[in-house]
Amino acid sequence: MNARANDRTDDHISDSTNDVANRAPSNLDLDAPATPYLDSNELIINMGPQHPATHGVLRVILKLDGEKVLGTECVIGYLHRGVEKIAENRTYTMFNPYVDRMDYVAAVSNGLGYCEAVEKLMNVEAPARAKYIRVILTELNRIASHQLWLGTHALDIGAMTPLFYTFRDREEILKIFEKYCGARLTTHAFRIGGCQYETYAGFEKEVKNFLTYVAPKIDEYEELLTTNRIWLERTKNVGVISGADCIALGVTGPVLRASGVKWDLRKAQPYAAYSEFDFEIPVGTNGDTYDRYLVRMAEMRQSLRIIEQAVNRIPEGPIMAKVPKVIKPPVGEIYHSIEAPKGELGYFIVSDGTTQPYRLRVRPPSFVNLQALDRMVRGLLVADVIAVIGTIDIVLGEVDR
Amino acid sequence: MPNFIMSYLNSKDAITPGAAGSQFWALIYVFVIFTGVSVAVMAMNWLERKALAHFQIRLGPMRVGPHGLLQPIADAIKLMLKEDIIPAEADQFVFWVAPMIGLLAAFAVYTVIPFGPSQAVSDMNIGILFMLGVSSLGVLGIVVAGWASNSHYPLIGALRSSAQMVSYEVAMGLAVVSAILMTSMNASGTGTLSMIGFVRAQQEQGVWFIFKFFPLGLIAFVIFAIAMVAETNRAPFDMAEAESELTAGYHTEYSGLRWSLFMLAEYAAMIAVSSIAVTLWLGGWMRPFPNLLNARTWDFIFSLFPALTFFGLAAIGIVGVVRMSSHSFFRIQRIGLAVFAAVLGFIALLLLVIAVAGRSADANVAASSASRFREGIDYVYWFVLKVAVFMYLFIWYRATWPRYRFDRLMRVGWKVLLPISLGVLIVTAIVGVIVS
Amino acid sequence: MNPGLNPGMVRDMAPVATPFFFYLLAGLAVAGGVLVITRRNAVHSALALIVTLLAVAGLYLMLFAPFVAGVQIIVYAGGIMVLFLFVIMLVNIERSSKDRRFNRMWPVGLAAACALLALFVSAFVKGKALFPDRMMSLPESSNTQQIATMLYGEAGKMGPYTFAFEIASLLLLVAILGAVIMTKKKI
Amino acid sequence: MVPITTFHYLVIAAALFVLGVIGVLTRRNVVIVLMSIELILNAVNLNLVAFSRMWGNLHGQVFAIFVTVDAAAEAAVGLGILIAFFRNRETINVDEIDLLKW
Repeated sequence: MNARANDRTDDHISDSTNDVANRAPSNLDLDAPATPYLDSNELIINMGPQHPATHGVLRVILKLDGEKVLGTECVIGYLHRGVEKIAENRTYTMFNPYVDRMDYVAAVSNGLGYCEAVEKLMNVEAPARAKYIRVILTELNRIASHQLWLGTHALDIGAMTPLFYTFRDREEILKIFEKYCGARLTTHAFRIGGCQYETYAGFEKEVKNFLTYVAPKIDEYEELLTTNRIWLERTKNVGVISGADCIALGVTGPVLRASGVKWDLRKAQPYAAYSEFDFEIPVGTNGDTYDRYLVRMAEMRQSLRIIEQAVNRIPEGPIMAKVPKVIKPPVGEIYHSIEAPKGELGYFIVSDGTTQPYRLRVRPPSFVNLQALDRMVRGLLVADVIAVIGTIDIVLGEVDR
Repeated sequence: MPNFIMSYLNSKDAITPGAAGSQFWALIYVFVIFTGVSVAVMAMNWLERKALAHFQIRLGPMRVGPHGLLQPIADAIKLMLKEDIIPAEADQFVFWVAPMIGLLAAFAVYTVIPFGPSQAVSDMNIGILFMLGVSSLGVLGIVVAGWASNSHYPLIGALRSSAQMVSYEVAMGLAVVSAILMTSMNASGTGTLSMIGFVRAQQEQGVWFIFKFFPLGLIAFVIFAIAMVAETNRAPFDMAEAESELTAGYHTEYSGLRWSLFMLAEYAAMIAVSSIAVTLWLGGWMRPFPNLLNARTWDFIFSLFPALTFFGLAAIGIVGVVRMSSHSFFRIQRIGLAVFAAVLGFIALLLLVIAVAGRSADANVAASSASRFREGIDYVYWFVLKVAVFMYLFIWYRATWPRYRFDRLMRVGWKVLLPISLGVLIVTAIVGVIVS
Repeated sequence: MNPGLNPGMVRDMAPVATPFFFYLLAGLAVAGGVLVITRRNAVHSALALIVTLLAVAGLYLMLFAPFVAGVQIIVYAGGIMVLFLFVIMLVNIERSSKDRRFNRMWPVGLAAACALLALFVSAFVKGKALFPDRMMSLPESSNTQQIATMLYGEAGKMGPYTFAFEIASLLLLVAILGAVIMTKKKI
Repeated sequence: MVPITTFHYLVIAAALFVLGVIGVLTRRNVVIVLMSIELILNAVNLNLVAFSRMWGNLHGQVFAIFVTVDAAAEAAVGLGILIAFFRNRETINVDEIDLLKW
């Protein structure tokens, strides 16, 4: 980890790391006696777990002064299913579908990360065609995930219409998934060593059709929001976080990039076939909600570029590497991470040489990014908390695992 | 017929029943307006869901009745049958009375709305003052509802809406004052506060106030149009019930009939403020160009509009019937829609007959009762049409814009709208002095 | 219909200016007033006060003062009472609602108020004969214009109350500043 | 029925006035005390408007408007003081407002 931190060079990393480390874990002091002055306005309210804008079952305890947020505390675990513990009692193959249930809006990415981690542990490499299929599906899934994020984020801020536009277009992606592997959401598309399924007839054509279909649609979303005055007022300078703070808190993904840190695992540590494609990493400057929005919009376009290249250059050949029927990786441990739509998704697997992992740990991007919530919303208003929760793009299935 | 019924009908000049002192007809008008507004709210409910759905590439209600036409009725029945929950910790009496306050305030306004020169319950000397005052009582219902629920989100919603509505009332009132100033730009130099007086002033001056002293009237109108969205707690100013922030704001704890009363009040208030805007700036009941195209032929052509509108609606219904699947599953729906279209067509025919029968044969001949009836329909038609445009705007706003943030909203109210409306008021006064 | 009344003068008020409506509104006003001072809960008091204010506005209408009635509804019911409710919600009333309703000095206060009432009664009893039986009818339809003339003057001349009106606006300005400064947390 | 005269209005006004005075003198909650003051002002207004009708001129009504202005100013400042006080002492009880300085 240290080596990587050096890669993201930034001279004030160390200070802010200390700053975060020195902070008390709970910062609300809920039981502290009320201050004699002004306490009449302090209000502690529960946002969630049943709340229309907490994206599932996140519970945020808000300490408010009027409408100003004095502090927040996230209570998570309502969706805890013990995924990591389950892994210890399943074979490597059996565990593969479980990862789809973590970030269920980006199931393909989760599967990719897991399969690659196990492959790395076994020293197997997937064939080139399989890698290309993986890239295509993962990038499609990135678009789908961003579309879902955009719709719900806009809905949180009060714009109803984008939600339906994005869902209309996300449907096309899900149709491709369904045709490819039979499932729309929890796809289980990849296997350890490659892909289970060959592409169906007309796959390339459909993906290309989708590319030409969705590019103007992304413009359409932007038309609704990018220059909308109210949208600007609601997102600009809201939830600002600096790049150094992001790194200190371990925040990755679009949130990090919107703060001006050019860090994308697809470029920094290319996996699958990403080194073969030409694409850019969109970077923001202010680290506010609006920049995160712009970064994600740009990422969707970049994903389109990647998919286009991949579909055009997809090689022929096998889709499965030679892997034994019973997967028994050698004794050892591995950390492999990929750039999921929400940030760095890492799998740390300890193998004791049996068919089941000794320990499997997931580094979910949503969980880590959620830490930045308190930093982002202090001093803002209740309405901004909603906007910031939306902009971090969390999926509670992944946070709670 | 008893005298108290006929004396009002026989009176020569067009006056409202309130002004004529006819309690009987005033009551009839109240009843008609109450029914009309309730039906309009239901229609608005359906229309909003439909229009919003089509903005959002959905179909909206389609199951209950053809194209969901019976959906509002189904909703009303559902809401009435729902369990009426009063939270244990709530203040029972206040919880009970809050929706009534909102509803009363929203409906009391209709007593002075002039649908025509005599198509109003009463013409108060202080009409606009009364309207602003009574519609500002609506905020009491919201505040009290939020407080009585004894819960955090409703309380925040109530605080937000009280601050919001009181602030926007200021800008709204100043915009209205500049319209009041415009009524005094006549020979005698006396203005009016009466709602009917507003339309008459626009008639006399030969210009809708939105175009008067261009662009002053327009600016005042725009300020009013913004403030009225805030006053009715509609998107993008729906802070008080911001769904994604405060779950449902002040009516989070309400359910069933009580909740539907809030909805009824909200929609009634929307229609009411739109009526104010129409009366003050858009010429009220007057048809377009009443002074420019004042020949009897034009009169007749414009009097055909109501019939044409209904013919258009019937045609849309017929298109719907044709396009509907011929599967037997849809037979009842097809029949229902066909009957609905036929009813619309019948109304259109009726209106056509009235328009033809009531056309003024000669300007010198005293108006027959048929032509008076025709005129009444015209007045109400044009008024309702203008209000309908505003209703559509309300839906359009909701489909297009994200929600404002509360502090920004207050800033816009106090630091943008208020100074502009003050400036417009002063400039209007100066221009008025110079012109007269 | 009241055939005896001159329609030009009181046409607008005829249907409502009846003893029945007077007693109804008067009853509402007094009942609201009683509730204001007896309710434990401040919000209930505020609601009762709103009833009183609206009833008084109705009484103004019966007194041919529609403009004052309109001002009453806008300023009192729509403005001041919302402010009251706002403040009641801001300050925590849970404690005060459990407390005693009346202050330590309430017997003295009540006695003083009763003395005042006795004074009023005696004044009324003695002076009842001074009041004329019939009230005058004011021109209701031009009420607002006449008030405007008194406040702002006419045809370039100052009205009798123009100066007072300006002072009143100054008073409001001072009140705004005072309220803002008073409620500001840090100045 | 007896015709309604100025006297009737004066009786109502007197009743409201006395109710207001009772409220001011006996209640503990400052908010209700302020509301009672509003009652008193309303009683005065009613008197003024009734006299205005009795004499057939509008001076009374103009005065009533001034009183309303006064009431608005009083409510704003009074409630402002109340909030400032509540912040410092956490009470809105007149019995406890007994210090000139704190």
